[in-house]
Amino acid sequence: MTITVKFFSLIREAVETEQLTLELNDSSTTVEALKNELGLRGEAWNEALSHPNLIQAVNQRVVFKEEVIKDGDEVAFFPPMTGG
Amino acid sequence: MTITVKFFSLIREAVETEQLTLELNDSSTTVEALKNELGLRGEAWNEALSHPNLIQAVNQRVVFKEEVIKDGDEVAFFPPMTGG
Amino acid sequence: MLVHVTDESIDPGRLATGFYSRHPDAAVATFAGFVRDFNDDGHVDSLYLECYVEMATRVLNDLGNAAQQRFGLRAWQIVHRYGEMETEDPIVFVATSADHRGEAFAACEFVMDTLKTDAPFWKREHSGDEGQWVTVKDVDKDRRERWSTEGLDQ
Amino acid sequence: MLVHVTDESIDPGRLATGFYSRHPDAAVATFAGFVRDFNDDGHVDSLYLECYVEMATRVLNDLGNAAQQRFGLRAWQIVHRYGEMETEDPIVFVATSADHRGEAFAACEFVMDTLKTDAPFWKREHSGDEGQWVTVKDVDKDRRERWSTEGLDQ
Repeated sequence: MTITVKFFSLIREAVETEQLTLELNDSSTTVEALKNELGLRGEAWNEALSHPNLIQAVNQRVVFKEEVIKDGDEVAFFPPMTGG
Repeated sequence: MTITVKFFSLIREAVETEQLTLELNDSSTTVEALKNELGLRGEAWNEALSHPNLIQAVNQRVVFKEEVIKDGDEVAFFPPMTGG
Repeated sequence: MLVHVTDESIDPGRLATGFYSRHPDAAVATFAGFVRDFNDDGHVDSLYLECYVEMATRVLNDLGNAAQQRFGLRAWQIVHRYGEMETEDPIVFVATSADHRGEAFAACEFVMDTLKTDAPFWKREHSGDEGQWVTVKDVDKDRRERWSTEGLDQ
Repeated sequence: MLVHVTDESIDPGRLATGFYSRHPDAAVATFAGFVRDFNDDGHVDSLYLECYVEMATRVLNDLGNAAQQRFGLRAWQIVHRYGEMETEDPIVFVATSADHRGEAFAACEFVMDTLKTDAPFWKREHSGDEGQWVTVKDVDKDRRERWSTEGLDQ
């Protein structure tokens, strides 16, 4: 399956990446499994994605880390929002 | 002393008067005494000025009926406000 | 002009635009009220708003200053129409600005709740040939009362 | 256009004017936020507001609809800027209209409190050569939380 992964703010800066397109062998995974896999890319990735305040969204909705990711999904990681 | 008396809304309609200029022999009086005196002008006056919700102002400030009125003062009688 | 009481039509859009340009503060709240075309008894065609102009100006000035002090406002403005109005005509415009939105919102609501019961305006609604003075609503008394109660805690 | 998320400058005066002309309802509340020139640490020269645009649009739409349902709004609008901004530039504009002012005010404040913590925007403040991401303030968390608690009572 193919998924898009986006990073914002502090997380984007830490991993020096705005967006990734990933080809995965599995037909589905979870946000937690994706975080673990991305964490293997290096200490900066591991640290950014294991931050206790990290927020994750799938298809533009905030989800828990147990959320299942399917083909075509858009996943995003970011810190708490500070708009308005 | 000379005072001005104004009437608004329901009270103005009841006494069919917008404004009076009164020449009084006393050098001061109270709102209550003024109400009693104006009440002698007829039943419509007496009824309007004895309404329990009547509000009175002296020099554009809401006051209790014990307030003292002096020469040159502007007194007003009206029902509860309904602006905004 | 912080307070303006007028029998000419008012333009909340122009007033808001002016306030924003003079006071581009972190938090700006506004309220605009328009003549409603209904009341509890049915349809309303037009409104006559009687006003004790000199007293209204004084009360609204005192009210704006009280809001500024109580909520630490940077700026405020109160504009109130009186006289004959049609439905959808603007009646009142209030703007408040502060460093934080909580204060701007609270001050704007405080001004509206207080002027409803403390500023000398009286509404008479017309429907066809019928006209009727509006009486004070309990909800307005209650909303006014909130601010007195909260005031004791501060 | 109920929700507009844009990296071009926004004009709250024009937005308010348009909203009033489309929705001259009994009670119209607005909020406009401008870039502040200070924070807890001192002076701020400029602001970069990062945005996840597609998600922000969706979150703000859901939020406006939730406010409409919860407070019985007649109309609402939410406009949010992102990108590079100078101090005093407008960031956000929210308008809500209802039959009664309590609902209009509450909905406008609900939208602002909720978008602060739920819409995907991130502020980075710049002062001289220094830049710093803004962290979530406890007061914002608390203000957001009020609406959840109150929600249980309704």
